[in-house]
Amino acid sequence: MISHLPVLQVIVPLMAAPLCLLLKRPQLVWLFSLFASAIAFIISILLLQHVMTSGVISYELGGWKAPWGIEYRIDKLNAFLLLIITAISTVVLIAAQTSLEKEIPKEKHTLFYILYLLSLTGMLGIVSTGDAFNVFVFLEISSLSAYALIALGNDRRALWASYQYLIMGTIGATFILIGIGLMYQMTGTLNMEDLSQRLPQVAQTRTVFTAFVFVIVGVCLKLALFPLHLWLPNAYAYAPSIVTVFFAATATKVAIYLLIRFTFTVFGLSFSFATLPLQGLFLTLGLAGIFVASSAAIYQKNVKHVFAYSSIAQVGYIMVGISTSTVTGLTATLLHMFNHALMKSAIFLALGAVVYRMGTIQLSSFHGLGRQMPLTMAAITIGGLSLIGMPLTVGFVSKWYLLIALIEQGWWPVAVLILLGSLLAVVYVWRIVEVAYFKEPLAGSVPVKEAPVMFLIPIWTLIIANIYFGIDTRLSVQVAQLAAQSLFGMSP
Amino acid sequence: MIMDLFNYWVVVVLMMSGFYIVIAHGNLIKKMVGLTIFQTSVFIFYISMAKVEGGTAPILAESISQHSNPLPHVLILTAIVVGIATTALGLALVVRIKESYGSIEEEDIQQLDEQAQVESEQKTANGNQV
Amino acid sequence: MIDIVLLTLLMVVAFAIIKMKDLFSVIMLLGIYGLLSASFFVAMDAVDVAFTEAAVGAGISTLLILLVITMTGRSENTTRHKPLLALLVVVFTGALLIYGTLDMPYFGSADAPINNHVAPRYINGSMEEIGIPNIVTSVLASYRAFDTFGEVVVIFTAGIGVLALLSVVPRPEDSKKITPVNDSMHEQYLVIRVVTKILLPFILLFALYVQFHGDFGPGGGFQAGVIFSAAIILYTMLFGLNTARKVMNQSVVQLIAAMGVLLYACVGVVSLLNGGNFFDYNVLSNDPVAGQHLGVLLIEWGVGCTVASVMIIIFFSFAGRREMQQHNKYVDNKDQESSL
Amino acid sequence: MDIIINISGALCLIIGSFLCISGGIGILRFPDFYTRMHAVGVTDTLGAGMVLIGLMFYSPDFLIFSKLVMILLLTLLIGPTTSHVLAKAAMHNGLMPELAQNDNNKNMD
Repeated sequence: MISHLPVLQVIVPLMAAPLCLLLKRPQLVWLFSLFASAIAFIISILLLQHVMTSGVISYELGGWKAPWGIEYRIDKLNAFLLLIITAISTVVLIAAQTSLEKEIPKEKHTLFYILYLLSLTGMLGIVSTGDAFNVFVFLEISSLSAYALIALGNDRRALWASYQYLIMGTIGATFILIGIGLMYQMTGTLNMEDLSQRLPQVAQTRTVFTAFVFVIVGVCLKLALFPLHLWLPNAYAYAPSIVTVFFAATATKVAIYLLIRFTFTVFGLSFSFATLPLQGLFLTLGLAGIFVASSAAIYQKNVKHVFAYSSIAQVGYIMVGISTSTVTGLTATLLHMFNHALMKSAIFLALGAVVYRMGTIQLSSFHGLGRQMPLTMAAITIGGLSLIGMPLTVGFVSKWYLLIALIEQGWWPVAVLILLGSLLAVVYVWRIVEVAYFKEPLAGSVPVKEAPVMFLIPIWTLIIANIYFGIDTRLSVQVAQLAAQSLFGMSP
Repeated sequence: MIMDLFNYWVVVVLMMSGFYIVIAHGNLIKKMVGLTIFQTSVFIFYISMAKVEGGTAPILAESISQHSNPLPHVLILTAIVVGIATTALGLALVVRIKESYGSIEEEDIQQLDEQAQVESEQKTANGNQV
Repeated sequence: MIDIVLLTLLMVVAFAIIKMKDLFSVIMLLGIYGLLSASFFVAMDAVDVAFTEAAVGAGISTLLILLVITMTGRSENTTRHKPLLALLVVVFTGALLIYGTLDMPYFGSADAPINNHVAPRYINGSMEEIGIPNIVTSVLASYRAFDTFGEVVVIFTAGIGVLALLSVVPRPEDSKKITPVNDSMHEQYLVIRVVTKILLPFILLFALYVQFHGDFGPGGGFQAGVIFSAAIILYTMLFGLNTARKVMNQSVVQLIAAMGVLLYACVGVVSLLNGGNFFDYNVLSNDPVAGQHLGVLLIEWGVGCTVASVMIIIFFSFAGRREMQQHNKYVDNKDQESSL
Repeated sequence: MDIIINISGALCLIIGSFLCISGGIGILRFPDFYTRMHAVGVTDTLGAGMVLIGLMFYSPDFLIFSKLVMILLLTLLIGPTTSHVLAKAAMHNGLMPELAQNDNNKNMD
């Protein structure tokens, strides 16, 4: 059975989705999807262990050899990503039932869990596969379920946000499809490993150049890189809380994974950074993203908007890490993907708890919340500190590695700018902390109780993970470093 | 050279007319139509590259020796299904948007959102004064 | 020659769509666009794709958009936002693509890379390995079975998504009330109803033919599913949603959609249990080719079931929403009258 | 024998295409909806029918012949029905034939 783990990773949540439709009762469906997600989590742990000890796993679907059939190819990079996605999904699902009670009509709960599982399946499929066209298919599974999930939010702006996301996402996916078609036309293969061997022979052609541009632009649309980020803030702000948590923590990570996979593995490092001025482009856009999005975050009235803009800024940090194109820079990038998933999911889940109690997420409703919901507010504060990059939290670890990478390259000005960007994060986090702890509750507002236990358990699990991985960095740093090294073709 | 690549150039023009409709038109249904044209044109591009001069449909028969390439056909079969799935979901969203905004023009919707934003801010401002 | 004529027509239709303001004509043109591209696919030897495009592009999607404009209105606003910027983006993207075509292998050349790497194995080896004359079906159902599985899941996702967005809680009085088949309208619809009743069995039979004949000629589960659902949709349009719901119970249809996906997945799971890889049909039977046949047959059934039932679900959801809107409008009008 | 089959097949195809073209001209030239319907309905059923019969002459084996027969039957059934439904729908929504309107106007005068 151990050799079939790569496919089981995707198939378990996939098969659970239609089975949910047979179960009918929302309570049962919730338990069942939690169970499926937990199994996927266990599988991903086993996979990571396996990959760390015995190297790349290749799984031939249908028993057909690689360029002819579809191959699942698990190396350190995607094993790491699989772990992040399944872990977050499982933890988030614990709180799902409580949160849904307040936000979605009862008869749609079953459909919600099915879509959630399908979205999880899509992401796992994108990350596991070693076939370029298979990426497109699973990309569409995850995006279609994402559009539907976002539209389930009870504000009408959720519908509009979802529609905009649908248009942008489909344009992005079609661009990727065009890029894959051009690559296929020049090489005759769709398998990533095979592509990486055959592309260098035709690397000088204008067609491959165009293919590269289309794939990169398509992926950047998906990952909300500045200036293609306009769909993201509203989509995150008006989706149901659980959906926001899940997507904020995982969806952009999957897109970044695709970017890394295509630039580093498929097209190859020398091609990617030689033909296009990617280094300068990613660096500029990344820095611009950090500053524009962080400043936008400062002026938001809706707290979900604040952290949605902060997500765009974090994508900026990740892009700066990629732009260094060194092992340390990429390590910082991978670490930040892991860490950002931890802190954003904790914060958004805590915001979900606030919505559960208050029914709104405007900054004005946070007045005096520090005393009414002490545990939830503490979680938001610690998560915020982690975003800023305080020592003893995970945010510090990844920023530290990013700074080291920049200094290695001798890019001092960029390092200074990164630190300035963190100052902006201080500002937007402080606004919320100030309102919650140092302002009296508004007159006439009804006092609320602490969040329910089903919220506090996952929130504090994530917060403890935030602190634990901020102190004991052995595991995450080691995996990220090895994955980065393997992308550069070094064997550890 | 011109005739050899002519087909691809026409396909590029088709793709771009679809793409233009998506980004330039404000009507949500028209946008979906544009998206469909954009995707269909990409399908035409894939199928064009599968054609082999003198080949026939990829169904094995005794008298035939040359076939067109079957792999792009398979990919596009999948992509067509993805296309209709996206269209159906997009249209469902349009119906709901029409119900809750009363319009399917992008400008109207953005205006309504801005109004709602301003009103809610005024309300909170009033609340603070109280 | 014929491909150039078709491409020119496609271009004319595309520009007409940009110009038209009346959404009804736009949708009709979109249907024509789908039909023309299907004809183009036939000219390019892609018969399976042409079949699908004709059923989907010219059929189902046109129908769905038409249904939607009955709810949203058919005229388009004349103002466009930032047409110059859009034009700039489009021209830039197009120029990049044209630049990319310059190094492409020429149209129709047999020595292009795609005809010399992966594909020859399918053309030369599929008869021995799978034993099905239609190469597209072999690749679709066996070599790249996982893509097709993804495709089924995509369509399932769309069905669930539409259901989540549009499903209406049934009003209690609906189930009790026995609605006659719009008798007042009967005379108006008489001819088409009779013709439809004659045609329906043949359409359903044709769907089954396409389902089973997919191994030998163009066709397969997806096309069969669309044709089957087209028959049901035709019936629904003529005899009313409530009558159709009595024929096709919605929760049963949902069940079938889920079962289709599960059937497909179970073929994979069984091959896992029999000691092969996922979707390795060789182990389904003692003889590998017989195993392949069985596997292909089963998964085509899975595809057919899911596609047909999801299409029906989607149509029912839209039509149900429309009915609800009309009912609400009717009730509103009545309230206004009574208040007067 | 071959020559007869070839010639009659070609003849049918030519008649069929002529009818289709005349139908197309009819759409452009006729004054109102109903006369246009007439142009399309009659000539398309007959035109398509003649083309199909012409193709039957050329069909190499029985299978293709029988498929063509089935397509012919289908067009014979569907063509008139759709024309009928379209005209009826137009009537139902109050679209009057142009000639009838002219008559009405005259009567009023």
